[in-house]
Amino acid sequence: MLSLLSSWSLELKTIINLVDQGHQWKFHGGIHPPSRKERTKTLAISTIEMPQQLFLSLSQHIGQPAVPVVAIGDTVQKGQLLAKQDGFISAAVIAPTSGTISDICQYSNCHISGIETQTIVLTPDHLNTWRTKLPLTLTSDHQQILERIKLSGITGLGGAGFPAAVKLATKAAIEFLIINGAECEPYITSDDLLMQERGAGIVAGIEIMAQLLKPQRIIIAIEDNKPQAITAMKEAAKQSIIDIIVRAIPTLYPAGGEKQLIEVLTSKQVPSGKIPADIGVVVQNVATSHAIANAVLLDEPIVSRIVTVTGELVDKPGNYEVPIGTSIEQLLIHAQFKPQTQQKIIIGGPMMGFALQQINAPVIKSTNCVIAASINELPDAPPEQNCIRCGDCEQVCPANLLPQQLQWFAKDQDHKKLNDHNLFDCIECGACAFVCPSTIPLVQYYRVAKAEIRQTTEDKRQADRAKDRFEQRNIRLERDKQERLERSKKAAEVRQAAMSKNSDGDAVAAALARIKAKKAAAEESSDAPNKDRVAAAIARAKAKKSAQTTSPEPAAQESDDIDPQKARVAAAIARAKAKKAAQQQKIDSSNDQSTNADTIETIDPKKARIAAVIAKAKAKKTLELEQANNNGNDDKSVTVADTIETIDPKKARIAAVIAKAKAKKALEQQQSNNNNDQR
Amino acid sequence: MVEYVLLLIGTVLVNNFVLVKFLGLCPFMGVSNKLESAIGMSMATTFVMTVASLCSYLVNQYLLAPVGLEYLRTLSFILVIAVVVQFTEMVVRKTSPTLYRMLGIFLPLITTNCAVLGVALLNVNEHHNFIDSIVYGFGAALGFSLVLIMFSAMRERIAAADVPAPFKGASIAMITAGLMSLAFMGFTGLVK
Amino acid sequence: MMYLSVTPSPHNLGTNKTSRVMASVMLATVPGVATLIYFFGYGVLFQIAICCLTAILSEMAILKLRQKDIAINLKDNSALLTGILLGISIPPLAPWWIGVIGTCFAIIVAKQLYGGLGFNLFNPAMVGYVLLLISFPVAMTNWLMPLELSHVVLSFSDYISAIFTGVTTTGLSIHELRLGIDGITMATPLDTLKTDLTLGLTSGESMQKPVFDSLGGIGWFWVNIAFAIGGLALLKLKVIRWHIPVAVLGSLLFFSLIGYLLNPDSQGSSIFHLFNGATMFGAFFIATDPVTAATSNKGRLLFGCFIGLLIYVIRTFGGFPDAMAFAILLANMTVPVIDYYSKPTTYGRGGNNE
Amino acid sequence: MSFLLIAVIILTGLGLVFGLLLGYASIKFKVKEDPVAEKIDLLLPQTQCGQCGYPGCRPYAEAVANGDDITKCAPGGKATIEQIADLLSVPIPDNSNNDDIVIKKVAFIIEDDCIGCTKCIQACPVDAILGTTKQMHTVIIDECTGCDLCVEPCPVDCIEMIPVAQTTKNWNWQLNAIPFKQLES
Repeated sequence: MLSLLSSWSLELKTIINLVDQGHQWKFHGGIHPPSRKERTKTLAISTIEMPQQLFLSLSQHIGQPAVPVVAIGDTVQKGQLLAKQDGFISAAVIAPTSGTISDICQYSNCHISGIETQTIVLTPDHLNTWRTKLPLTLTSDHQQILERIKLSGITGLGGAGFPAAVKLATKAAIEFLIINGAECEPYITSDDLLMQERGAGIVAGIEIMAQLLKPQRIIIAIEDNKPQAITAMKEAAKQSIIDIIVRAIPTLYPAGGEKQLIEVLTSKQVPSGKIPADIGVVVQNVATSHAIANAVLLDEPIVSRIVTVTGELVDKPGNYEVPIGTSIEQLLIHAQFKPQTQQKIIIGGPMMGFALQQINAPVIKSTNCVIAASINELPDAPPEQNCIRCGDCEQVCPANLLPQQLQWFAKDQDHKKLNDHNLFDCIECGACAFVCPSTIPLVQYYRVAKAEIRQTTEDKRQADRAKDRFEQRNIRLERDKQERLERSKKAAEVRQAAMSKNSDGDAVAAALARIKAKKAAAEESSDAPNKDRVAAAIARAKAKKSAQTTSPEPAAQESDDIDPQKARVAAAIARAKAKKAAQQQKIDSSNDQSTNADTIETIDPKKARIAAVIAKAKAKKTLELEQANNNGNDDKSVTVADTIETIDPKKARIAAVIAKAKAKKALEQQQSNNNNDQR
Repeated sequence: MVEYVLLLIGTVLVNNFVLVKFLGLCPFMGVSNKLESAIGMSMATTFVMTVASLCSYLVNQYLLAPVGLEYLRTLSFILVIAVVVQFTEMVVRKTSPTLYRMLGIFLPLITTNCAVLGVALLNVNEHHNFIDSIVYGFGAALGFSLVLIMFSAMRERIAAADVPAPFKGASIAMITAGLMSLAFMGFTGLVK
Repeated sequence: MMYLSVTPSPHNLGTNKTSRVMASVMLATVPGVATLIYFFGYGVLFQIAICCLTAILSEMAILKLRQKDIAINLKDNSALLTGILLGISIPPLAPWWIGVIGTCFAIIVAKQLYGGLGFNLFNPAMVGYVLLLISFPVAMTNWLMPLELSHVVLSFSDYISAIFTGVTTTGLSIHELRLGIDGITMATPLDTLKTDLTLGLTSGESMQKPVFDSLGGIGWFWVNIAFAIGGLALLKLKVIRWHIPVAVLGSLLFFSLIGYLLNPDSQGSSIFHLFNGATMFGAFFIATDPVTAATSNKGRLLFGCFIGLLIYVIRTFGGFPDAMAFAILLANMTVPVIDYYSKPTTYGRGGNNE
Repeated sequence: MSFLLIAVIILTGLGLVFGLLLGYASIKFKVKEDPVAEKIDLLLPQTQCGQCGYPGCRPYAEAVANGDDITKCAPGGKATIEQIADLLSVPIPDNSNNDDIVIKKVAFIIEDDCIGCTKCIQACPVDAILGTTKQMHTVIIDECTGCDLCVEPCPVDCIEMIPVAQTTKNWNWQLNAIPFKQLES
């Protein structure tokens, strides 16, 4: 054990030594897609005018949606907390400017699915007043700093949107803190510009993270196609109080992928199913680092982000600092978007980004790039051809998978083989689909297969749970039964003991009397009040008939013929009407316990409900009795249905429910009759 | 020693039981849907064939031949084979229930695998001695296994292919077997 | 009206296309074919033409039967390539129906019955070739002698006549054409060596025959060089990768060297093996067919080594003088198993991490 | 005569020896009860819905192990049939018309109508309904298997089966999303 540990530390030392010597490694595969960054890589960061409304989705990150802490109509200030994080993996939502909350509703989100999510709508007052700021310093308590980062709603700004505080709260011993400025995707230049212009802020963020994580080495990795950024960061790093290595790495997609970047810089591979912290590495994006510096040192939570807007269809491309929640449509208009009949709006890069479905979706924290591409610029893939097993995909796969084998298995839905071939280690970088000569949408096949497998696993988990619960229930029922038996046995014993004391005859007589009483009571309770009630209903109906002009006469009439389906429909209509009326009039009714419906007084809605429910149950019982008696559909159902004509909505509801129950019973009866007939 | 190696190569490649002599086609077609079951089947068949050719040699040489009962050869060989198969089945069932289930009916049907009886009878016909018989039996089984395993891996691949409807399933498998046989003709003349 | 086109990522694609891959391979055969023509006359061109035509017609027929889009499927050029490869393999003066039968079998049985491009398990061209070799051994071994050894000069129309009627315009049969100046039938160098060795001659004695020159067989050395040049061009264009050709040639070199060193009298030298028959053509053009080769780099190396070994074994010990087609078909059979056991280690599953 | 006798003796002897051998082997390699029912049970969706005609999934698994039809599990659909067929090495029956994808539904109690009769609680095989007498009941959605069993006993028809709502969290790629749709904006 000890020797293992020492050999491990030795190995670590050599890795650190190699890193110090400027050594770099390679990851498997990789591609060189056309970079297309030229258009925006020299354009300084600029701002846009504050939009009329900001749409702040509560699901801007991976994990649980945030929970709103404001209500519609509230006035908020810039930087104020709007929604707090819910659980460990979640992130807060902050007001990007001052204004009023005009709505909290379902709204389109900047998400691949195009599904609407809960969104806070903020109408800015254009004053942009900050809430009071309480800046911390580098020497503040760690817990306090972490809390601040959490409350500032900072998520990974590189694209995935993983809450930043979670990574920084790790307990693992960290050897390498890697700051990701690789930005390997084509088109995107937001991090590039951030590094060029705000290197000091990024370094300040790094200092805070270094304070929290105590890493042995800190490396800023930048692809070598961004010479200005490299120079700027080297300059900024020199000013820092701590040692920061700025490393230019070869331009090769997907070098900016977390796992690939770790391999390039440290030769380590993140074991499958683990996180970088498990091998002593933490990776943060440069923009995240900048946001952390703002949050901690200035107490300015994340209110805006830098978005690259580019593509052939915008005349004024650029790197814009945009308030979170700005609609992408507005952003595009600002960049002089020239819509064509057909185009793609890509959020993120062209390799891993997604095509937007609603143009009114807002900018969220992880929106780093908007590409308005004409159909010639990023054409649709030609129809899929047969795989010729050329193996090009395997040569470029950064995860060293066998993409074409996976594709066959995915088409065959062979989940076992997919797992054998480590489908879940695929990072969906799209390199395989990029090089495929048969233009097979490989990544799409993997996504679907992954979804299917996840679904199957989830189903399996639920099935196991259900099985457990079912078995538990059976055990419980069995136990209850045993206990009941036990109890009755005991009671019998007690009785027997008592009987043997008293004279036998008395006991028998007493028992008989008890039974008789019970019977009588039962009859009474089921029969008598019902008759009363029915009579009352008829009376009521008659009384109200004249007064009511808009009564659902036809429905009632229709329930005359024995068609249960129609009766059901009628009942449903009546119920809906009654509900509406109830809402309008708020008639409170009550019912004395003798269940006479005529004695309704306006006392309190709860009582009315109880009454209604009792009536319902009663009605059902009656029906059962009736059916037991005459085994078919009878006039009484008509009588009951007649009560639908009443105005009193409460009563109507009761009636409706009764009708419904009756109809159900009748239907069943009819069906069973039919069945019998057929036999 | 060299002659045994040549005999082995000859039996495995040149006179492959399945692709050249066309023996044992039933399990070849039947148990080649999945690679795992094919591997299991080949192991079971290898065991049965080797032991059966050994036992049948002994039975023939020391029991039937001395008393001139050669005309009972087929009968007693089948008895031997049946016993060995039965024994194998018990062992497989005990050691690997999944394999047992996968092989299904084809495990007891090794009995009627004509390759097994073929090995035993050819041993006699070709006047093999004791070691020859074992090598021959083992070689035949090895050839059978080799082809079966390759074939099953190919069939797994065919399963994902867009084969025209009339050729799906057994027919394309037959065609594949034919093409394999064609390729195996390349070994003709390798060992005289 | 404005539409947003919603497609899954990645949204940009590379420029490599299947049809381009196939076309590059076809173009790369040009030096080899030109050399063949130079040494053996125009017959090759006719065979290629016959095979290509048959390939396209039979592919169209099947696609029509299967109600698939003919234009899209033909555009991938794979049928054409099969035709070219088979046409190159067939003896230049073989009767026309040889090419037709071989190509039909290759396209219909070996390729389309499996579902078309990408699904076939065996290299179609080689299936066609082996079928012909087994069914019509005489016609398929009737290679012409190199032109410089021939005593007749054939015109263009002679080739057409020979291919379609069996005799030249001057009435010479193919058999007569194959007679050398000394009146002895000429065979390919590999064939000659094989026959001589079985007749008890040593390889050194066999090499004295007119069909050989200092480099091996007359013409064949240069044909192989030309195909190798085409193959290197493919490597340069990244249409094929180095693993298979290197493994095929390397293992052939290795085994033939061992064999030659152990027993120089009964075997050809390594150079003889490497630059004779279809070695380079097979190593660069046939074995590298991605559909029927192994997937991973490791698997490809294994696949290539296996082919090299089989070529050597069958050429030296087997009944066929050239073994490329058989070796490739036999190796094709092992591909699914090789793939099964040669998965690369996925990122993060190396096990040498903490 | 002796010729015949020798043949008979030899074959009988042979048979006897082999018989003994097999007898010994059958004792030595004795296999206990086949756990196939257990495996089938693991493949079933465990909705305990009883649509197969057996009270719960386990009894049906045992029935299948004893040769019952494998196509009776409605909630499992085609996938389950295929898995069982695969496990038992039997062909997938052609007449299984379970081609349609089973949409996951959960029970929903219309709270306004609920009378607190507890009938559904008794019907639920997995205890996924909470509530007590004369109190409004509710369904624990995560535990509901969508088995339908609570719908029938409800005296006032206040239980509905509703499909699970789609959110960005449970959203998944569908294969039919591949063909590049165009959306109006």
